[in-house]
Amino acid sequence: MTEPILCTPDETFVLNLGPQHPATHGVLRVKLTMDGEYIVEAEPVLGYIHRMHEKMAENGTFAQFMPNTPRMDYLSALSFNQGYCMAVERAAGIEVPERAEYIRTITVELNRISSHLLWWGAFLLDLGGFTPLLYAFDDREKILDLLEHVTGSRLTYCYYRFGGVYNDIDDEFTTGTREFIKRLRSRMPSLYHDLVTGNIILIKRLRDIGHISPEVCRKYGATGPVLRGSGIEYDVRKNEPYSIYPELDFDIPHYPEGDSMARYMVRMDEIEQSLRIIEQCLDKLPGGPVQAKVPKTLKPPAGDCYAAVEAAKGTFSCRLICDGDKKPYRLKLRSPCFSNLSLFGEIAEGMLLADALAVMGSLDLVIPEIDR
Amino acid sequence: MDTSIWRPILYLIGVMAFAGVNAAWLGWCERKGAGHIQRRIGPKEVGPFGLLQPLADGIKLMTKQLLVPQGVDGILFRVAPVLAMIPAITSMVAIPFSATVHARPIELSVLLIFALASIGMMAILLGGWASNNKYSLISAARSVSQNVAYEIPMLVTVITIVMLSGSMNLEEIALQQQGGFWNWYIFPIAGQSIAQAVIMPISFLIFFTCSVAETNRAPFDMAEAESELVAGHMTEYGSMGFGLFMMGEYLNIVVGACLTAVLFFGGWDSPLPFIPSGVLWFVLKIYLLIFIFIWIRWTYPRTQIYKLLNLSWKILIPFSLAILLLTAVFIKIEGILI
Amino acid sequence: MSIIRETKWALLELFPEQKATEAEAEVAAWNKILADARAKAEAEAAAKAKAAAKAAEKAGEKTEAGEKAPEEALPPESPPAEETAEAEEEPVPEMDPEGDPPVSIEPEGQRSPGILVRDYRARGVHLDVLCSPDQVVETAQLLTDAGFFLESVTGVDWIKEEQMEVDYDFTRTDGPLCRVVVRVRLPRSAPEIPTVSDICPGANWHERETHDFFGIKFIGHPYLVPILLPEDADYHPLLKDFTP
Amino acid sequence: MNEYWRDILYGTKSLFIGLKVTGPEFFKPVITEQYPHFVPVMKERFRGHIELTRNEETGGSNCVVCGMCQRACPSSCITVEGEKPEGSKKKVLTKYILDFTKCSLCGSCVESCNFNAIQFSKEYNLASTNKSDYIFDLVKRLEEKR
Repeated sequence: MTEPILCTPDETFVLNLGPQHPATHGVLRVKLTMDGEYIVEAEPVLGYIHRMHEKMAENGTFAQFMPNTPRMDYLSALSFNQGYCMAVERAAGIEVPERAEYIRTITVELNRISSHLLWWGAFLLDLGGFTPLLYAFDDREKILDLLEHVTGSRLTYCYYRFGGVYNDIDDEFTTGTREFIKRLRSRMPSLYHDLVTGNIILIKRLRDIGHISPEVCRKYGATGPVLRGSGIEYDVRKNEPYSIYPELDFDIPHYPEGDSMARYMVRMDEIEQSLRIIEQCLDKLPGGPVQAKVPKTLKPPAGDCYAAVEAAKGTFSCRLICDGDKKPYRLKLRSPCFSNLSLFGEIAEGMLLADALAVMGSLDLVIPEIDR
Repeated sequence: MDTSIWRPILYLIGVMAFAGVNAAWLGWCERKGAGHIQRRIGPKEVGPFGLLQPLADGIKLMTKQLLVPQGVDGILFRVAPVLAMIPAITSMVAIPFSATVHARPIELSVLLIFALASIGMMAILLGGWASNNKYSLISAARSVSQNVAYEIPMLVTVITIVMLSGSMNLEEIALQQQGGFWNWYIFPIAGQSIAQAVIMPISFLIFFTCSVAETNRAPFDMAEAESELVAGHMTEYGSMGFGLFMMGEYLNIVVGACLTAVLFFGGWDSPLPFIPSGVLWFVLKIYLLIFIFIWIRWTYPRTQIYKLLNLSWKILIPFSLAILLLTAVFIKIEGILI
Repeated sequence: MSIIRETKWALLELFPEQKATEAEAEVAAWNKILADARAKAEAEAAAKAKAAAKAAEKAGEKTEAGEKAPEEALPPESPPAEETAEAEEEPVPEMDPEGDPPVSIEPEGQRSPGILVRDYRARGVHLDVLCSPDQVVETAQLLTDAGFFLESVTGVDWIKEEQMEVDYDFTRTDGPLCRVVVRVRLPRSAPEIPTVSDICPGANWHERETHDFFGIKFIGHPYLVPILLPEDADYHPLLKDFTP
Repeated sequence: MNEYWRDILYGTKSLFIGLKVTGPEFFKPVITEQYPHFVPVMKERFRGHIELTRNEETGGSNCVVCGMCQRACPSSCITVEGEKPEGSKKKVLTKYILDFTKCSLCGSCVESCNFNAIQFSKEYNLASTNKSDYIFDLVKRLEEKR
């Protein structure tokens, strides 16, 4: 392999990648110090879409912050919805009915698949393959239709409520979901794996590129597929079971290689696992109410609590501090990509520009979620 | 040879029209092709099937201001797009469309086309350098190394063909392949030894790969590399400057397809002897090849510059040299045997 | 041994006072448990002695086991958790040496530095550590060495108490779950705290963010410039008295 | 060396497989919705901007001007005003302004309403170059609908 020959600082130049660049998926800016095509130093510059969600939370009631959560990670909005709901439910001691938990799991897993599908398409777009994006969108469209049917919106779902969900699901949704599972399973081998996963160009571009060791992950607090791509079997759904996940049978895909290909494979396998989870939930779906009795104005007792969920990109957690008022005293939102991106500076050193962009794509960044 | 003044003028008009129409409508073909591969329609609003879309695009590009950013090398910046077009059009002169439709029979037409193709690369180099943009500069550097790497295997495979045909005249090469598809150099069952027939498809693959790389098409679009270099050498270009680059790219594809058709698919020869040969066959072949170009572009992800160079230096060049050697041996053996 | 208990005792190194009292309490609890167990065994033995000779034999064994334990529980200096773990194999109802430590009682009023064991179901964390600013680096080091990673850093503005709080959330990726929150209280007028970014590089951005939002200075931080706010921002929006 | 040959063989094969996957797709029917020519029907639960529910009996609105929606709205884009006519116990709605520029379509208002007075519309073709077009007077809209 070619080893980068790093030269003296006065021979380098600074390349501003972004805030508007086709590969940064939004308004991320990476200040690259380059030596020819090699990166000497990479410094992500954030904050271009910072909206101060945490202050907004302090200014409204608990329920009023709800519509903000999907706006952070608009690709797996329901995970964020769930994380916030869980924090408030924990603080206020609300029990969620079983059926609501099942519905939450089904929808959140559908959302995870749609997020991974979009990532897959966008990642291939980073690598210069345009067609897979459209194939992924074809399948994703089915999920969006299903979720629109129950939640009423297509992207920034605000579907969960403290103590349940907004609306019950119906037969049309369950049959539609089953059809979708069948359809995606039939499409996965050819359109996804034959076309892309097995492609020699993709393999050559991803294998042994962007190696992230488990130590680096731990140092920077990386979670989600990035961590699992480094061989650590950590998933909040298994390690810190919430909702009905302990009752479900699913695996945590993890690959020890730690390169971009491992992260790619983790996500592809996760789609399959999510399908399994949805299938089990649909089989087990109990009856009953979907919303617990919750006072209209919520006033959790003073104190703080913590809740973490596995979003599509990693651990999303909320630290909620209440002072007995109807507004949160402080809400800290720990978004996964913020930590996942923070290791980029370290791994990008000495990498080719093209590889660095591939690695950045493999981290699956959603900028509004980083900037919050 | 007909020395009437009308012949050059007619051919000039003919070649220009062919080049112009192709340069404009291949964009439409590409968009339609991409659309259908991706299960969508592609352009459809302007004219029937969106056929007038290139016209609309052209009008739009022409009415825009040709912006020359501050700090660029003014002359080179303006020359580069023109340089992208000229060699491609000029190459058309040497291409035999059929036994009769031929602008100018040139003895060394193969050499001429390759010489012109190298000038085409200069356009990217100049455009990238003159733009005073870091992305463009990287693109320029990439395109040079890429073109150097891929011209070698391409020329070596062409030498194989030249050895088989004994001529560097494209017309002569095409004439040698007349009389049915088994005479074509892609799969020359007749006329050559069987062993030759086995290695020629590999030779074709090498040549085709190289022509994809030479024309800067995906998956080898290192120079443009949208998701890395924004638009590479075209980043700073707007209006017709950009338009000319695009047209140059499509014309290069046409030239590449023409060359492939002549070298490997018997030029204007019909696949079966009882069907009359003619210019239509040639056009059909080049459009089929262009469709493959489009098909490839919308199937694969982009390679990375070092992988690309590895492919050339470690795989294509050794293989093409081996084929060249084998061909020489086969020809010699045949000579001894007969 | 339970990871929570292990971590708790590891962290108690930082709080010698609490460690001493906890150790005492632990020993006392253990002595009580053992005494109970012995009493129970004796009672059983007595009850069973009336019955067949076989039963009497079994009761004798139990008494033996009971007698062995108090000797080991005696020296209070050594970490009681370890010693108690070895001490008894009999199931103990109140305090399980293999299990999680009991939930601490919420202290009244201002909390003094130390470790509280929290009810995970209600709070989402297992251990709640309050330490002084100069202990935070040591704490982070201890936790990192124990296999924890830093999940997030955040601040809280307690304007009524004229204090600022910095929270560090630690968790681990392997084995059983244990979430630790480390809190540090700082005076609101001059919030300064040493950085932990050289121990956990991931803290770098989190600390920058906290500095953005609260104006808390992380001493020794390599690059404390605004990360989410504009680079020329001189305001701290999450302060409770912030007006735009 | 072994890897070298495997790469070449496997690589060539995988490239042809790729072409084999995309090739047939070229001839399959398109799946995209030709939007302006074919207008999709919105789902039953689609959350458009809100509108006032028409009371079948009175033909007016169900709203009692309790102001719950106004309070529930996270972005305070609802302004409700009402007055008490002489001799009536109930308030009557006079003004219901929705500032759609701020609305995030969360549906908190509809949820908070105890009188079934507001519902989601199915409108989604909302585009304008003028900001004031998005200040909806829902009372007027209700009357227009009638």
